[in-house]
Amino acid sequence: MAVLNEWAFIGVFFAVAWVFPFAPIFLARLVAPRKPNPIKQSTYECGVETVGDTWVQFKVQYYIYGLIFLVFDVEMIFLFPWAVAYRELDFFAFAAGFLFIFLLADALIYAWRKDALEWV
Amino acid sequence: MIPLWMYLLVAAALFCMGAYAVLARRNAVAILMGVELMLNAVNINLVGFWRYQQPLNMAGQAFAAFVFVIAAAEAAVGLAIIISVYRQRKSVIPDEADTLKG
Amino acid sequence: MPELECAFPQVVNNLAPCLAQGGMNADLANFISILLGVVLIAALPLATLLILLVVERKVAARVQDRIGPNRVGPYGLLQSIPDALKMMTKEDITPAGADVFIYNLAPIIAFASVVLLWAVIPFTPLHIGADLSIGALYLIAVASIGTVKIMVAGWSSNNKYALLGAFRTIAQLLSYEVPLVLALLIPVMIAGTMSMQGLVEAQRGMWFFFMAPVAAIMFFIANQAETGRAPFDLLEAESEIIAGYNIEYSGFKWGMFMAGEFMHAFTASVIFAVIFLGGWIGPGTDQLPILGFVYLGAKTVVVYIFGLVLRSTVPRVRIDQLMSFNWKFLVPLAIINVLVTALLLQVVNWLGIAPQGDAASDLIANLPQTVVLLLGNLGVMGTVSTLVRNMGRQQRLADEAVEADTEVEELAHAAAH
Amino acid sequence: MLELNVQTLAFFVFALFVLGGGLGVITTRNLVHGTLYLILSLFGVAGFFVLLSAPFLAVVQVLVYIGAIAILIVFAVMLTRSMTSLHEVVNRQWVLSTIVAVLLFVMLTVTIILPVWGQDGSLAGQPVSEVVATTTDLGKALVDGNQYVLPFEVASLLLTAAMIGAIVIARDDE
Repeated sequence: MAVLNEWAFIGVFFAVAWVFPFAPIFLARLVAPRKPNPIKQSTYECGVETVGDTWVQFKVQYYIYGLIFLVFDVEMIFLFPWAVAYRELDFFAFAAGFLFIFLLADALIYAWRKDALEWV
Repeated sequence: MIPLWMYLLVAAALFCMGAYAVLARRNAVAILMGVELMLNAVNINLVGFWRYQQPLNMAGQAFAAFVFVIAAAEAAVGLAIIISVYRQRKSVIPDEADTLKG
Repeated sequence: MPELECAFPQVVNNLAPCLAQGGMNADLANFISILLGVVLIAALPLATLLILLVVERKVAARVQDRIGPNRVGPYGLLQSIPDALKMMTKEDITPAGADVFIYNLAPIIAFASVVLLWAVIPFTPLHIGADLSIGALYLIAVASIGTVKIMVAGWSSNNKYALLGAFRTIAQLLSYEVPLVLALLIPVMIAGTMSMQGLVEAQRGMWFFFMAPVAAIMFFIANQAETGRAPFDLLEAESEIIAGYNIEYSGFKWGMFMAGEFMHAFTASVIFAVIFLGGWIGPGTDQLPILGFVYLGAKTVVVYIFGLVLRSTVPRVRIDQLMSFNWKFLVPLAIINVLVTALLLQVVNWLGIAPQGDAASDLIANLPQTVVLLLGNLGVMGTVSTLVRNMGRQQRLADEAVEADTEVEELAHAAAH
Repeated sequence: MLELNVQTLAFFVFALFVLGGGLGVITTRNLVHGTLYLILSLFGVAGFFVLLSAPFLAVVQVLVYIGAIAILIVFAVMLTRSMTSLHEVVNRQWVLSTIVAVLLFVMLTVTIILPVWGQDGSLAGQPVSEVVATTTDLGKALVDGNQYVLPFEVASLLLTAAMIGAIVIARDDE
């Protein structure tokens, strides 16, 4: 129960945290002037009318970075429990962890070789 | 505590939503989101059964961790395929990607 | 149930039982004590924010040989108040074509995601919001919510610059999260726990900064990048993407992004101080826990000022350099560092020099394993710097050769005419 | 019957997140909104994990799904511009799909409810013990030669294969 109490704290924190930024924005809404007009509301582009769709097509490189990040992020699921238990483990655990990290480093080396890490 | 069957019920509903998205949505990205929902429903079940039946055996948590890996790999490759197909055919609708030749 | 002493100093630590003793419903008492704790802890970063805004500008001004804000209050210390008032009275513009709900949601996420980090920061042996068993990962998880705010802000503004800026920012944040997490792995490995209080306790004998300097430096660099500081402030590269993802925001909504950013930089310093500089550890904290605040504060200020000076002295890097530095230097180094530390810990185990039980909080008992780890880290640093130097020299020689070639060609060209 | 306490309340809030987010995912036209609904739903699942005493998985859920997979989905949505190019939400077989999904749900509900039908609802499916394995135990199990060390390595291999495959597929080779 004590553990869940800690999480109750986090839960209340999640519920309360958004009040802190919301309150000043709400206050500002009451105080600040609001005189919208089409020119003011137009999309900001250094004084020029914006041309075409905002959602222009993006480079695939963004996706590749996201992808490599995802793989390393998922790796954390296994590496953190491994690290927490590490001091109680023997050399076999080191070997297992080494192989695990080595296989993933392989993927990074592959991406490097294929120039997938370059910002183009 | 909340009885186990309530977790299972929510998981079942989530699974069916995912299944519906996979079967009925037209956009490939939406289909992939459906798959993610289904995998999450599976994870709720795994962790639920682990907590209520075998809390000292690591099987439930370990399997849930492996499901994360599957979900990540599936999202990575699935989205890569969608991007690639879009480049070739300018479409993200699976029904229209009906030739095997690239 | 034993009688509790519910006079002033004790009641702070035992609010719930004290209220229950006064005849209140236990659940309600619990809830009130939690709510009070939440408000207190969330108010802490807000209070520091008012000081930060002045300190930031003062330090930057001093570095650049200016005076900085000096009109409001003594030495301009109250500058934040008119700033806030000004922002409050600014007109709040929502651009046409924006996704209004999401557009308004983004600044709230931006600010809240930083405040949430404070829930697991241990201030003293007794004062911590929630000592979660996975506290260190909680920090990373909440920080990763931060990428959502950028995506949401960039997308909902309906502006090409905002979207482009958001994409670049997300690419940067995602990239630098990898070395950040890999660096965090090492204190977790040494301490054998992810609880923040546990991580601090494990440093009683020796700070992790000395056991794992490579990880500490990497953590600091990655944190600078995560908070968009120092050489990594591409998030708001005015000259390239005119302030990036929050370009369409104005008034207090924009203020929330900026406040979140300032607060995040400070919070990152606190986290660094907690994880690598021993947090509240210092003489006398066992007798007088409240001293922990002072120690933690002092350590944080050192880290923070260092970051500020760095920020106002180094020029901004290019985005391709930023990405190359991360993926081709930091991440491989982080992976090697994890493996080396793992191996060294096995060596420590094998030699049997890891301090046991009470000795863990003793400086002398910790020295042998610290020496082993430190030597390993220095070895890694030495090897890496030699490698980098050699590669740099080769690169330079190659460049010079190319330059010489072109010069010869130009001369030949000129002679031909 | 169910006693009304903080935990029950939290369960219903998270269930609302999970199901509301799921509904959003399957109905919304705009895929960026869809991703936000997905985030809401997955956040609810993380809350479930906390209630089920698996805080490590809860945090990992936020880290992996909200921090990485959702971002990846948004990248893909932007790269394919699919949130603006679609007019129909569902395909031709949506009627059939609805029937299948509803039937599946009814079937699953019956299977879940039947064993506890007629019993005292508050007792059905209570945990067998209050002691729960920790993250340390998970770490030990993952590198234990008799337990999960093989899946542990295979997971790494799978991730490597997925990354290489995805890079090959997604990259512009022209």
